[in-house]
Amino acid sequence: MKTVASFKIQYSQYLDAEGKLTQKKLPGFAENRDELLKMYRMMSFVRVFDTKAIALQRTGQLGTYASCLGHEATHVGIGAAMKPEDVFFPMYREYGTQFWRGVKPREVLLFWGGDERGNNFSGPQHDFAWAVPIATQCHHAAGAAMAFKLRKEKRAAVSVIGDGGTSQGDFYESLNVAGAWRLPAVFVVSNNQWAISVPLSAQTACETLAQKAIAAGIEGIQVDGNDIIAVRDIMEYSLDKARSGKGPTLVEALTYRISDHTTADDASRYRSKEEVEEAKRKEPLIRIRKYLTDIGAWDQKKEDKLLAECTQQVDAEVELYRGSGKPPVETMFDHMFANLPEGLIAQRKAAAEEGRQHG
Amino acid sequence: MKTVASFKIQYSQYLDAEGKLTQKKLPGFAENRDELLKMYRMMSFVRVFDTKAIALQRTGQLGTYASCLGHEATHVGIGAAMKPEDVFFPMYREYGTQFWRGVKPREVLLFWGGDERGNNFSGPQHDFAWAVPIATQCHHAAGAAMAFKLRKEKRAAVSVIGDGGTSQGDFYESLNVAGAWRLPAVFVVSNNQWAISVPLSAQTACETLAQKAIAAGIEGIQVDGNDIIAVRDIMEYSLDKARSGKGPTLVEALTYRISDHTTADDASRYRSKEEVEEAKRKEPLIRIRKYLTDIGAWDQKKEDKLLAECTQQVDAEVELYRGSGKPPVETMFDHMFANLPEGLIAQRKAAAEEGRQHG
Amino acid sequence: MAKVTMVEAITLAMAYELEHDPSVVVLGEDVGVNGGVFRATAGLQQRFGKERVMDTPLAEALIAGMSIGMAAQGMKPVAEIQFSGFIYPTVDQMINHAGRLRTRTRGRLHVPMVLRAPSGGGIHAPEHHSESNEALFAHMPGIRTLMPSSPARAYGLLLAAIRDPDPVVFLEPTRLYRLNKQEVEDNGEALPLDTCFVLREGEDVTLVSWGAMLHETLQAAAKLAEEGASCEVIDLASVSPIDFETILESVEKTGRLAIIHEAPKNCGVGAEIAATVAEKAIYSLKAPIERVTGYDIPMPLFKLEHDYIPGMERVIQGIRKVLEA
Amino acid sequence: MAKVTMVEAITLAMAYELEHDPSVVVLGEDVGVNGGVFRATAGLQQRFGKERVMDTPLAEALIAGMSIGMAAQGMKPVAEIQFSGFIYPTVDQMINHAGRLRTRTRGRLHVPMVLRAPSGGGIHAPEHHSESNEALFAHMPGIRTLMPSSPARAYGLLLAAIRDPDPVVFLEPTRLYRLNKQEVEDNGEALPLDTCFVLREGEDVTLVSWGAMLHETLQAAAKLAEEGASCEVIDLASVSPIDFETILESVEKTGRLAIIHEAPKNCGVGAEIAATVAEKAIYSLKAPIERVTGYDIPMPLFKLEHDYIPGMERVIQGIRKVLEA
Ligand SMILES: Cc1ncc(C[n+]2csc(CCOP(=O)(O)OP(=O)(O)O)c2C)c(N)n1
Ligand SMILES: Cc1ncc(C[n+]2csc(CCOP(=O)(O)OP(=O)(O)O)c2C)c(N)n1
Ligand SMILES: [Mg+2]
Ligand SMILES: [Mg+2]
Repeated sequence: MKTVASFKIQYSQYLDAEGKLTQKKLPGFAENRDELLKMYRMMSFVRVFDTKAIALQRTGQLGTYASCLGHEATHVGIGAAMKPEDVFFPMYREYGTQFWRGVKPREVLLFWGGDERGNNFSGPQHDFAWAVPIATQCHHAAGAAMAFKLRKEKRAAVSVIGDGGTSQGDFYESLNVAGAWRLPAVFVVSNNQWAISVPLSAQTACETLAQKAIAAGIEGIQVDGNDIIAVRDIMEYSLDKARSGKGPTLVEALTYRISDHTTADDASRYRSKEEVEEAKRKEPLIRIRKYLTDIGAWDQKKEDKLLAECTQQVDAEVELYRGSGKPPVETMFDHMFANLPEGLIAQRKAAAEEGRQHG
Repeated sequence: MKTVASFKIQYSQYLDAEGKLTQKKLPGFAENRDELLKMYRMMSFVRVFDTKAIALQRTGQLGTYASCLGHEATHVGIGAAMKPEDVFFPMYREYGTQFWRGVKPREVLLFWGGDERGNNFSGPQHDFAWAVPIATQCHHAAGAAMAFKLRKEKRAAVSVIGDGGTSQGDFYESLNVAGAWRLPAVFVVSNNQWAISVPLSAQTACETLAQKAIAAGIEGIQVDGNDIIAVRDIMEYSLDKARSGKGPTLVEALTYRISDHTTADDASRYRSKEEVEEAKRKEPLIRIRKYLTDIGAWDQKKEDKLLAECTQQVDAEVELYRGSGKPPVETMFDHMFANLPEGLIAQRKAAAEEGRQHG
Repeated sequence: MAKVTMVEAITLAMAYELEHDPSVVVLGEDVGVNGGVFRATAGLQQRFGKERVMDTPLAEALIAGMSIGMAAQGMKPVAEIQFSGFIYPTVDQMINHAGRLRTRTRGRLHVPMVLRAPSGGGIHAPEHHSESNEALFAHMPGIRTLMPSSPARAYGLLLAAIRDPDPVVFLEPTRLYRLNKQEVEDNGEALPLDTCFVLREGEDVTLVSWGAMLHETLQAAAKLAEEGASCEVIDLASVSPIDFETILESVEKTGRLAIIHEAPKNCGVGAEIAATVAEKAIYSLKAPIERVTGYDIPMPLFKLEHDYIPGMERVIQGIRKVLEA
Repeated sequence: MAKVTMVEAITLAMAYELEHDPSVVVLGEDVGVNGGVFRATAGLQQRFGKERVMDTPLAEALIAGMSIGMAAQGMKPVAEIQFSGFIYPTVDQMINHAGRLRTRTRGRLHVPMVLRAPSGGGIHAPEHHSESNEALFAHMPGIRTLMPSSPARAYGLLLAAIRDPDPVVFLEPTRLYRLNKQEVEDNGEALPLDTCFVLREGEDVTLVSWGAMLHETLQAAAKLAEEGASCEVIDLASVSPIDFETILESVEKTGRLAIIHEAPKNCGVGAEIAATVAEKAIYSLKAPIERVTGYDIPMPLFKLEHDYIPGMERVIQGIRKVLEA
């Protein structure tokens, strides 16, 4: 038989788990300490936020919450590479990306606190709302990318799904159209090894998830998702490519979900302590902190100060969240349509009355 | 960046468009003239049937009909490689496979003639009905394959979709689970270059459709779908592999839809005469007939006799179809459930009465 | 003013909006050079280019989902689903996203898309090509569902659907596509949404129908008029939300109601109309409400489709039952 | 005989069938070692092995479609959809294949599958986890849709569903999963299909409800009894087909009907009940039928979910309206 097509998948890493460089030449932004510090600060902030959110949930002040512990490099890396005019299509735990883009922590808390106002972000107004139905947002990203292409805007759409999300047909359909139409889209797979209790090996027979790009005839790249330098670098590459009309990219970010799936989950039911311990050793903050320390840009004093600042900021946001109250009942109806039909006007009235009576 | 995975797609062909062998060593069955003749006879039969069916449609004796002109090697090759206990999951034009498996031509006519009895095949009773909703049957094939695996039966499930079908999420979901669970399934893509008016190049950016297998971590092979020897050979390989627990295969059969999409379509609206003429030169019957003639197994007399026989058989089937009549109205209800609920019993009665009154 | 078929009127409406609103795009399977399998987009790609009229890959969830993505970023996609039985992969996107994006973002994002699809049987089409699935969409909050029943209403309602800032499912009865021609002025004038249309005034019974069944319903009304029964015929047109004001007013006048639709009866849109009228106008009703509908079985293949679709006889029988009760 | 919660009763039923019928398999997301996110399959994989209780890849269309494929080849798959808002990708497979394979092959192939899914709100779950979508399935020909409202009925109905040779959608109200315990004898005795259950006899008004809303309905009936109003409470249980015989008999006795459900009102299952009762029992009705339902908006996030779900007050108010009309 003759070979008619061949493919390879490449892997990018700059910083290993020990904080040592694995490549000589760094991307431009990584030569700039301030840039690295800015990202490290955000990663730290996200972690403080995450810890606090879990605590809120444990004390009954929040509904279910999906922790992002371990994903900070992937999420912040995406955020740092994007421009405000790009559009972000999150799944449900990319707080690092969202905070970078201006979403307020209180909004994340509102969402998980059961309040639609949480989807009315302070970030770029064109950014999408969370997409809990797995992988459905890939289509929205493809659509948005098509809008940019049609309007000849130099913007890109970035969607994130998980390893589990790569089993959904929607994901492939979007990748495929992005390839066929050369859309300015970047599809990120945050491969944290688990989809709730289902390990990657039970999800697919693939060696990499980046190779799923081959099914769409587009480029797929695997990146160490715990390495903020590599993530931002590959995202910048993919975004430039998209914005300059050179087509879509699938980026697989290798990371690990250190926390339970959500606060409603108990991961000890299905995976070993050892595995989690091993993952903790490779988590994203340690290595960048080490590296920054090694190059003399960071020390314990700075770290203490940073954590104190983050805690203060998070606490302030939590206070705002706590004061958010319950929205009036009739707000359930207020945004249903631009022009509310008669029947809903009547239902709104009845609901409002009941709300006033029984509050 | 380091390469972490690499892949290649291979292509198989034995017989070129001129009927010349392109490989020295033939598969076992192809050394046997009777086997080749049996397949050629079926290909010819299918073509006679196809021509007749179109004529029936043109004269108002059939509804819409989907021609298989040009696909005979792919369809008959699949049929010849399968065993009766395997299960076939057709799309809507694989008459060659179905006839090989015992489906009666009159049943195909019934289906396109608007009669459910056409789905109650005389072929293996476990074979699936046609699946008009594109690619939905891939899931059924995966499910059937799982049933065989669980019951430790040495059987395989074979589904066929078109090039257009590879854009549907269902296709990828099935491929993926087949890989993850090592299912005894063979997914055939009959790549006839067009999905109604949409050419392959507008359907996907992929160079091959076989490479879609890489997204599922399974083997993908491209085969000349107009070469009956190559198709049967690769199908036998894939089926053996499946039945012996070595997992699924994606087979892309390269062919061409010489006819309109269906009798309701006018392909001249969207593609050139030249392209079709070129395809006709490469169609599957010419080359195997040439080869059989070259090795002294065929001549014009035999050809004339065969065509006369086929015509007679097809005509006999058409007569049976013509005499099939309209099923009684109440049969709409008879197979809805094993235990018909009250409400449907009442509706059935009303419908039957009306049927009796107004014919 | 030209006489056009319903499918031509639909083409005219899309062309008008493509011409006047640069954010409008048309997408779907075979809508481009082929002009759509029902020819509803015939000539549009030639006239407006490949960027405005796009053949998509063969994936309905994608068509709906991309439309949502485009719409939320300021475009007005008009998406075509090729045949009625292939609309189901869009359900997830329509209910989980199209219908709720505005409310879940408190108005920050919204979805001005139209999902067009053929609907219903009666044209000897293959399996899965003849389904009536308006009830599925009618039950979805946040979505308007329309079904036109004449060239002029198809034109005016499609314009309204495209211009509306919220998602609209627009179901086109294939049986009416070419049934007859009507004068339609291509003046860009939209019809109002959320309203039904009284097609014939009458005193003795109200007939509510929509889509293709209005054909039989109007014929039945004419036939019964010969016998001296005066039927008021209402085209529901807006399957969701339902214009109960008009319907109730009519029933309060006539005291009798028959509802005629092609879709299965169980949990069909007819149930909602009957339930609401029975609730709000029970004291005006002189007879039980009658529903003349398809059976609770899948649309059969075409040899039996006319035994499935309520024909004139079944419709008249149903109306008589109401008149005589 | 053990006292069990509804979710435990569901587990018992699956275990019973896994034990007694080798063709039964359980599949879904996280149903294996994790025992399901609601713990409905807890312990089943440990007990019956990975071949009988399978974690699928994350794809709902696949789960439904594979189940159809397995079922048509002689297995009895019991598939779980993880949360109610993620059932929509199964719609295509359910309506186009599960519900019609038997009739379109004239009985050659059939689909003995069960699609289990949680249903409804009230447990402070995240977005898309609290939908009530029974009406979607109720309108599909060829499919039975069940909703249990107690541990014993969950046990008996799930057994019946698994044993039935045709497809059943089995919607489990999450609000009831752990609400209270009931004695359930694990004796493999199934309840009948296609029937509703009279939970409380009464003379003045018939209350028809299903799923979680029976909780409020029964409470309301008890409360009103204190005031001297005698309510007959019917658990619909079989959402499709509907057991109209029992309902009509009750309404003919009481002359009054209130229907209580959580799903949106428009084209909900309540509409079908109201329409049919109004048609068949109009002369017995002493008052308009009242529907107490969710609003025609998506289930809001949980801060407002109890303003969406009809509470006791709204239910009582609805019943009073019927009683006093
Ligand atoms: C369509 C759909 N099905 C099921 C779920 C329930 N669910 C929520 S998260 C999850 C696992 C997702 O895993 P993965 O894609 O790997 O993302 P991760 O949570 O690990 O980041 C599941 C099954 C869902 N949200 N959407
Ligand atoms: C889900 C679905 N969408 C649309 C259609 C309408 N349709 C029928 S055949 C076809 C094109 C199929 O092309 P391909 O998969 O290449 O198969 P081919 O007919 O060329 O063999 C389309 C769009 C369908 N049958 N099913
Ligand atoms: Mg994951
Ligand atoms: Mg094709």
